[in-house]
Amino acid sequence: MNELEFLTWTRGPGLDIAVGIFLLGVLWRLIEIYTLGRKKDLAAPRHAAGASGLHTVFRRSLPPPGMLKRSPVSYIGGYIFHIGLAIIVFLGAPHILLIQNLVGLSWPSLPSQFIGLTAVVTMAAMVVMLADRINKPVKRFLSTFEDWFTWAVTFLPVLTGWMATQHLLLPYTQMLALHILSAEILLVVLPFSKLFHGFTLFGSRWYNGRVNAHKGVPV
Amino acid sequence: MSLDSIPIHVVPPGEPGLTGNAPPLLRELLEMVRRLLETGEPSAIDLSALPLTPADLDWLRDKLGAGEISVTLQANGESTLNETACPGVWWVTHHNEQGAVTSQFIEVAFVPDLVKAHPQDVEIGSGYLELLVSDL
Amino acid sequence: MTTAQRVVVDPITRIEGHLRIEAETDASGKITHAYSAGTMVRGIEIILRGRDPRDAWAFAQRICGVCTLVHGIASVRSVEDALHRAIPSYSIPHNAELIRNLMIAAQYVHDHVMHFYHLHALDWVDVVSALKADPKATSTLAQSISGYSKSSPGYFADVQKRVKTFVEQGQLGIFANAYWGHPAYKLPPEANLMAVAHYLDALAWQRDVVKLHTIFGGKNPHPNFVVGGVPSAISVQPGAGQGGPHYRGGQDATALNVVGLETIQNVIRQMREFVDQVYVPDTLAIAGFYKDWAGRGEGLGNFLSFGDLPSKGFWDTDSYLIPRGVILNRDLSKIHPIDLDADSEIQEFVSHSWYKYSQGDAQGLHPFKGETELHYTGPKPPYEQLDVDKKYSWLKSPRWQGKSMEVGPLARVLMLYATGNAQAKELVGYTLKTLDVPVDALFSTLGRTAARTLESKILADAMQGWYDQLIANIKAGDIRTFNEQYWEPSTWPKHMQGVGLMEAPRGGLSHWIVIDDGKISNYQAVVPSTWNAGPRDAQGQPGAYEAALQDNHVMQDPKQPIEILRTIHSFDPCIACAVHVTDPDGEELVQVKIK
Amino acid sequence: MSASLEKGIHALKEVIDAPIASYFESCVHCGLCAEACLFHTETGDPKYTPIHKLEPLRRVYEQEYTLLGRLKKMVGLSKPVTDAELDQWQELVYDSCTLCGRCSLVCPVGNDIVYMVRKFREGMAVSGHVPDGIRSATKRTVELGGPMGLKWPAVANVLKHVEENTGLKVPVDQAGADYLVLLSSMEIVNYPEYIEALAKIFRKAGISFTLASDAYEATNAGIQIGSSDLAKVIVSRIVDAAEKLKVKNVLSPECGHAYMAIRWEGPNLVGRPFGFKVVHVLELLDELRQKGVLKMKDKLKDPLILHDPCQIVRRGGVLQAPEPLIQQVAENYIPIADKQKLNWCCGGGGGASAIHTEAAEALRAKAFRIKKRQIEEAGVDTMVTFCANCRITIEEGFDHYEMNTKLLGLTELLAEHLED
Amino acid sequence: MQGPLIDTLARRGVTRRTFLKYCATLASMMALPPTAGRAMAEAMAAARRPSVIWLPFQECTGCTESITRSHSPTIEGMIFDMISLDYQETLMAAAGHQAEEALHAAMQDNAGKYLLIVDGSIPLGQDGAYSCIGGRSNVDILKEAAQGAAAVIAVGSCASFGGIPKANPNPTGAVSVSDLVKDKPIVNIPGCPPIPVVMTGVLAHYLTFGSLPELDDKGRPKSFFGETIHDRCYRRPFYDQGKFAKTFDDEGARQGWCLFELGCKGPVTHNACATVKWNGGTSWPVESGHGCLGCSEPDFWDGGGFYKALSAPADPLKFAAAAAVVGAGAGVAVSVANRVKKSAAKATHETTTLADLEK
Repeated sequence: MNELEFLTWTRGPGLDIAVGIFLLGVLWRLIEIYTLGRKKDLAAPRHAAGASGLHTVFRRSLPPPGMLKRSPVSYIGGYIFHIGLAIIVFLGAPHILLIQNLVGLSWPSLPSQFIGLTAVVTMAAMVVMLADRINKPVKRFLSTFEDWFTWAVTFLPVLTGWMATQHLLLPYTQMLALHILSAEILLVVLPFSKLFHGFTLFGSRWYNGRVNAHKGVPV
Repeated sequence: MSLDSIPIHVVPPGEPGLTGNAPPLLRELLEMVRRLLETGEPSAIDLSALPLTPADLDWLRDKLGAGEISVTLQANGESTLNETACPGVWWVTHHNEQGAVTSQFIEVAFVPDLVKAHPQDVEIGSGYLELLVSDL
Repeated sequence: MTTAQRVVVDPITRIEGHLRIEAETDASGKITHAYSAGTMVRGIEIILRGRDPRDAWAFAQRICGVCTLVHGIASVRSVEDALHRAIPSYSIPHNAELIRNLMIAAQYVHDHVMHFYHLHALDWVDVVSALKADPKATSTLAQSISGYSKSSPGYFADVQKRVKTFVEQGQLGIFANAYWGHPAYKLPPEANLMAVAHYLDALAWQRDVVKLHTIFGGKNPHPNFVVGGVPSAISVQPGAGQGGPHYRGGQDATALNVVGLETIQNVIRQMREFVDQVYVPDTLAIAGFYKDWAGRGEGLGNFLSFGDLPSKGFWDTDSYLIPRGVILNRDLSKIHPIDLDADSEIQEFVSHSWYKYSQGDAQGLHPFKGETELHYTGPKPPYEQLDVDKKYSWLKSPRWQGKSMEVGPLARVLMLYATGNAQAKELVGYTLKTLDVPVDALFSTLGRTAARTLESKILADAMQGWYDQLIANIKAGDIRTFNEQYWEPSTWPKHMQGVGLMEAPRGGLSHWIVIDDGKISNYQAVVPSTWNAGPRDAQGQPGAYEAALQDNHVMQDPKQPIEILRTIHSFDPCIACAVHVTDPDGEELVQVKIK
Repeated sequence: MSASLEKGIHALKEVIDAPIASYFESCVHCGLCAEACLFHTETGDPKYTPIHKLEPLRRVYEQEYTLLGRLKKMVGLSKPVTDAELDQWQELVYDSCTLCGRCSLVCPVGNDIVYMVRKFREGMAVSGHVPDGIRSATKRTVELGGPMGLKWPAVANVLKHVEENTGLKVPVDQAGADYLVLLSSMEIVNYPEYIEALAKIFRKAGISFTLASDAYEATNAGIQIGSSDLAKVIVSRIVDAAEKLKVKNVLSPECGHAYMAIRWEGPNLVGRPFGFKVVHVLELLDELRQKGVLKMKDKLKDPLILHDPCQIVRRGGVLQAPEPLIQQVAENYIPIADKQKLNWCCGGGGGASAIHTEAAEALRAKAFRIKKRQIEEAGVDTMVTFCANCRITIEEGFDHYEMNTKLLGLTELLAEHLED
Repeated sequence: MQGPLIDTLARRGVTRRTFLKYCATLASMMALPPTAGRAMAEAMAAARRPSVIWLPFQECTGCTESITRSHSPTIEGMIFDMISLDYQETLMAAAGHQAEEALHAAMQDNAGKYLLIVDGSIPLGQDGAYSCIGGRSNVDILKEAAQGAAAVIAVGSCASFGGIPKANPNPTGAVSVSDLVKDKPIVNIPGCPPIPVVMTGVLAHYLTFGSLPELDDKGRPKSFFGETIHDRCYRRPFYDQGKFAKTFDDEGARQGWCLFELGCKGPVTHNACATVKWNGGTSWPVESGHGCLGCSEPDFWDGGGFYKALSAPADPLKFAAAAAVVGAGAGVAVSVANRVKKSAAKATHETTTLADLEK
């Protein structure tokens, strides 16, 4: 298989399989998780301003008072890499085009130099996060193989995408193919790993918000 | 119907601007000029091989200025060899028969090689002269 | 003597592709039977299956790199026709049509000139003889036939010197081993020298005039096309009463800007100049020495033209510059209409072709139902001779109402002449008068070559009109070049079929496409050289090459089959040609078969 | 699998629901919950990371309710939960978790960790992996009526003293009263002043109240140990008494877990909404303050800070009442950074204060350093709170660190300074 | 037999200056150091015209046509002054037997020294019967001719990589030159067709230095194929700015915006179109509004569609939709199983007693 065939495979059957497994996984997992149901809370509710599931979904995107100071690396690094990923994935021209091809929606893109810079910053943040995971006793203690693996699976698409556009190490075609492949691996891994938090965190925050809002506590 | 009435107005797309690749060339030229003085060895910079934007080239041309000598060569299209304000530093541009720029150099030499007549060509010329003389 | 000879010519050089001619002669050297075999196949029709119809042109275009544009156009037209049949409102912008016309015509003029000077001329022009010419006399000759600027004695002396140096060096390269000195060469040395000079001139000229394709299509060979129009957006915007259009966009935007338009105007001027001052005069001058060739090489006498160069859209055949129709048995008084969709009209046979039809090889198939399944049954290479009673070619045998047809410049000029095109009538009349030959002379090897020259003139002149219209449209504010509606195959009906017709330089070309679910389910290209060079059909009717060679060809020296080359080249084969006596060892030239 | 482990797993299977599934799937091992847990912040030991305390529950969820987990279990990639493991986790689930819920507040993906710990305790309880202290407290509550084994005669005795000290009548089993007052054993034994304060305030406000001789104990060790069945037995006594006496309101004592038990868990334990309102004493006090009933004759001058008990404030939703009340009575109240829903636990909630092993006490002492720091940073000698359990734990902490800080109960403080 | 090139040139009236200029430009184009121009001029002046044999196989003659469009040097300039083109079917005067004779003579006279140029792929199916010349299969002819060659130049994507005949499903079993010839240096000059100056440039390099230029991992001269179209594209600034033409005739297309979304393969295509341009620097595909087809890359025909943007899926997702349904099904199945399990657990609930708390 030469590199163009490899690229074509990743853009064709590879993508199909990856998106397929991704959709399969997402639907299966979401149904599996959320149909477990829960009991109705029979206690008389107390209403309070700012306390609801939806409030929590949004509010939990900001660090609670005092936490930023306690864990600056987790928060700042986490912000940078999540926002960076979002910028790259949703505002990079080729990605918008992919999304447009898959779902028909499109919007303006950001300059590619900016995306390139964002990728560097994102990768730096991810490396810092990795170092933090190695250095911080709690994180190291909690980390399993899955944590290292998902880090790599998330890091590789950014790295390969950046290297492809910067023409580093391998010819663009090969790098692009590797980039797409790594993104496909990410898609495949996502529903079956902690990366699924991208989906469930909304449910989790909502549940947390609901449970506490019942008692009148905005969380 | 003619196109004479069509005014051409070229708007470059977001002028790439200066890359900062041009200033170091001046230092390189200085080295080359010194070498020319010391050893007599000519040298050249191939401008098309460098990542220079039109703005860079303009900057460079502007800095080097115009000198006293301009040579035009008609061979497979026009070539121009302009001495810059620094004697010994020549801006050489080759065009093809269609007038498109095919290559661009800065040469550092007392006289660029290209300008000098080659003995072999001179020999051919002498033959021609002989022919003219014999016809007198 | 009952000795018959079989002359096998393979490869035929100075053509496009791989062609083999096997001819049987009687004892006098006269060709009694000729067999034309295409010996190369790539299976592009097979490769096209299942692909995006919008991509098809690029594949189809690679059928030929000489008439590099025609398959691309035919292919995009086939898809557009399928869309038009399904959605009658579908059409392409007028500018796109004008640009396509300009590209097609430029291809004709370019191709015909190159064919004449670089592929065909050496059959008539003896390069070695040119060395003996007097440059001064050559100059006089040149000035007597044309006002072409390059006609000084010094100019011809220079060319002669250059060729002489070359010959003296002893490395003749592409001019080595030709039939120089063959008695069939009849031009005086001066005419030979003039032709050689123009051979070189034409090489330089053709390099420049292809720029028209480069501007519209990005490159030549193989310029780019697009279903629904042309890819080259016009980077000129009409001025709002400010004195004409303005250039738009950055860094030259697209090639089709004011500078590009000016280049195109120059190309048209150059083309008309060269055709008027060099090509037409040379053809007439050379033909004057070969009038005997007005009496042989006719072949079928049946001519087919699909017509081309529309002014009101591909689907308005009345607006075509070159009309559509069929001429049977030299009868110019009656033009037969062509029914594209009737199963019985256009068919391809494979009785003598290395293909297999699922319902048996005897019947013909309409291209919409056409099949392409490679089925080689010939001898295992290396071979010396093909079994012409069985299958012997990679070309199919297309037929119209069961009849063999000749396509190409002669068919077109006859069609123009028969339908009363004024310019054609005038040019044909002038030619016949100049050469002092009857109208019948058109049906010959010479007529075919002359027809090519004449239609070059007609098209070069027409180009100026299309160009002026394009400029007028731009000035009037119409700069549309592409119809983006129905661009996405997802918007297409589930099943469609269409035919892209055009007149290629070498004749009527048709691409037949069947589209299911936005993908190609069948693709059949019936190309000019299939009509002309195709083998015998089930009824044993020969193709145009075969018929033409069987018409009054006596070979002076079977080892030097220049007669075969002249007639075959007069068709301008598009199969890469080299007539060549089969000779695996390089010694035995002729195979003699005892009948 | 031992019989008790089986029961434990069975119980977990019953309690695992969609929120728990969602929470486990969302965890990214970021470790931020550790920063919210005083057992971690004060020891630095990563094993006290809240989410880690749920590892066995996670595995049960994964193995029982996810397809991948079932497969993993089948091929041995996911090890079954063992008795030994639960034994090991007992310390993490009881000794080092006060159900304070601060972790649930900081989790960036929104996991309600305390919700899960509470459910996990269901399995721990029935599989017998509970600390002796809580077990015996539960037993006493179920068998004798209160965690300290206090019986009505002893209570009546205390009430007599209260009546003597205040000269006010303390009604018992009086049907139709506005409030059925609940107490916690600790208040009865350690802080009878609280009852006196209540009596004074009720009289001042002109509200009728009563105690019930068969339901005076508000705390519910069943919840702390994690057994809903036992908790139901305990809470049913109150419900029955309230219904029998036809009171409109039931007044929860200051005690946080008591409030949690009767206000929030109660209806869910008995399986139906209550026909009466459950009111925390501070809510009542604040209402009286707003009505102008709660006028002070003077104010406490000492600079002081407030300790917000988790179960009342963060977990109970009584967010707004405490601060205005303390300001009503204290002239130099100093608000601290981590107050209200952000408060730090005293270290004795969730039943932890009932665990009297050496290790647990040492751990509690360590955890208490956060309170100590808060007091020192504020530079005060006085701290006010409103939960009997907190008070005991904090006083233990003061003793341990030999601090001279005064600890006051809010209700008593208000009563003390109440205009006559 | 042959004179030094400079003599020939002089006789033709080419001055030393013209020649120097040509060499300087060529050196610049081939990314050689600026001083190489002079060295090339000196070497070329002394060079002798090498014999060149051009064999056509499964081809369309586009490559030959392309080289006739070469502007510098011109085809006639090459034929007359630089090389001895001893076999070229499309251009040669001789045909048939005489043509073959010329071929054999050139092969014998220049054994071990001639340059073999091949255009077209070589079919291996049906013992090579899919393409025969003079009754001989292409593979036979190639093997014979390659034997005595100094080097082989595979011109065009067909000869270099198999090209269109090799496109799926490769009906004739077409292969590239390098698939068959293993013991000779091979230069691949892909492109459909290749840019003329690339072909002539490689010949000039060979003439000058007597060696082949530096090649990349696909056997292509690095000097021409070292960078992608995208890197040198004049529309690149628009890509970087995120400005894309959405159709062939919208405002963006007229302004010369990037064609990436219209399927341009410039980013994955190594060739010199963007710098050298076509037909005497007139234009090139992207400048004329059509995206790059990627024609100088192996198997570009099967690269997933010419109008599909590189980042867009090459094929419609078929499996994905089915997979989604399967996923939903699996989810529902697990969900049902979970509910059954949980209800069963609840149904068998045994009320906890104090005794249960004991271990």
